[in-house]
Amino acid sequence: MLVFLATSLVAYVLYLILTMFTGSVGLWSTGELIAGAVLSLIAGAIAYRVAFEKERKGEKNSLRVLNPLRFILFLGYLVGPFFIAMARANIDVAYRVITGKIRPGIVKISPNLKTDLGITLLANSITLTPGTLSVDVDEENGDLYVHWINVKNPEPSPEEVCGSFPYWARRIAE
Amino acid sequence: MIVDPITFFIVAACFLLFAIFSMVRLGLGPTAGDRIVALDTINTLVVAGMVVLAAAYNEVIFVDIAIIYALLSFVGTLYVARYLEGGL
Amino acid sequence: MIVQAIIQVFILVLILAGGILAVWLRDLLAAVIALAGASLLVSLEFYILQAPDVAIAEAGIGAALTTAIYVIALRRTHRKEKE
Amino acid sequence: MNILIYVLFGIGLTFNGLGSFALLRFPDVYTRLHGATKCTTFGSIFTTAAVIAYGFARGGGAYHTLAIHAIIALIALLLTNPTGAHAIARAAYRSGVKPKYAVVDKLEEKK
Repeated sequence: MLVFLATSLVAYVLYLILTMFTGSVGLWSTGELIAGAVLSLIAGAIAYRVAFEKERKGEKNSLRVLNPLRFILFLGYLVGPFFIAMARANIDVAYRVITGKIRPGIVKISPNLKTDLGITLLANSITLTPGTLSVDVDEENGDLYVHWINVKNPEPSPEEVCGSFPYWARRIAE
Repeated sequence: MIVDPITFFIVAACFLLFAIFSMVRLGLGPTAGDRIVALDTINTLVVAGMVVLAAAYNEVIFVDIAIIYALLSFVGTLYVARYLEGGL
Repeated sequence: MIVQAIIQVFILVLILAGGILAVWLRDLLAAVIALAGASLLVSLEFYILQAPDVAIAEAGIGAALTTAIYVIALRRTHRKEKE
Repeated sequence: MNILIYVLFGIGLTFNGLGSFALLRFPDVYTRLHGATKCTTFGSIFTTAAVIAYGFARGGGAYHTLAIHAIIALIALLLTNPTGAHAIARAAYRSGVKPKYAVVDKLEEKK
């Protein structure tokens, strides 16, 4: 029940953002408010089974993601370390596109994350940052197989491949 | 003070020029993986071009098409990837 | 408005390239991918011609539904075209 | 404000062009994915940011709505693009494409 309400609430907030500046009740018109409530309840009834899944090892629902403190932390992560790493990644890839110097290989890292959300966040961050691309994930213990365009060390530690990202993923998602 | 709309049209024309390069890879690519990469690149370029053209025409609903297209083209990519994996 | 004419020419060249590839390729999965690209650019053409509702319908049908149906059909039959 | 918009468009077009050149230049699927995903996502962030800056600079209800919708389109692009790249890489590996010129391949040793 709580999961259903949370999903509906997220859908309603998205609807309100999309229909901003339309009317007189605050920023919205009355019809938009009512239609948005009905539609987001329907969307919540359909989608609540897949929206918040159970954790990989524990039993409780992962509703902690809705904590606003984590949202603020996530936004800070996006505009701070993530954006800097992404800019460095693009300059690096631009250099390699122009000169053509590559030394590729697939390496394995074990970040020891427990939740699905944390692994998703880390894998997406890895894909968008310097010279690395996540290829496969081991479902049992959360190991990531990473394609590295410039292999310096065949058996690296997680810090060597992706910097401070496992620390941030742990703070945001666990 | 305000940017001329012709700027947005020039940027969109550059996007389509890059899409032609990607279409060359879609035709050449030796394996199916290369072709999906090219299709994914064309998708991203067209979605970005749709957002830019919406600013050129001053219509809000054109951005909504870009959102819908970004989400739906992802479904198509996932279908082809699942087929290659041997799932589905 | 020479730039808009150039945009139209680029889109039409891309649609033509996608269609020719979809006919010419022997690997049927590659033909499906080329067809998805062509329908994507048809949707962009509707968009340029100021018909947003048709563009949304074409996006839904061309990108997701047609690709899904063709891929499921490929799953049931053969991937390579017979000579 | 004009100059800011022109600079954002310039950076975005440069990276998008590099992304599509990487598609033609690199030797195999994985390195092509590197170039295509990173460069086009980064370039699209900049061109969308130029549209957002344009919307907020013009002011008024319609242009604010344009900017907000552009932000949502950017979020959708940021979420779907790396996930799609990951799916393509995994599918390519499982369908039997080996990385060319690879110095080390841990995934091969696992199986």
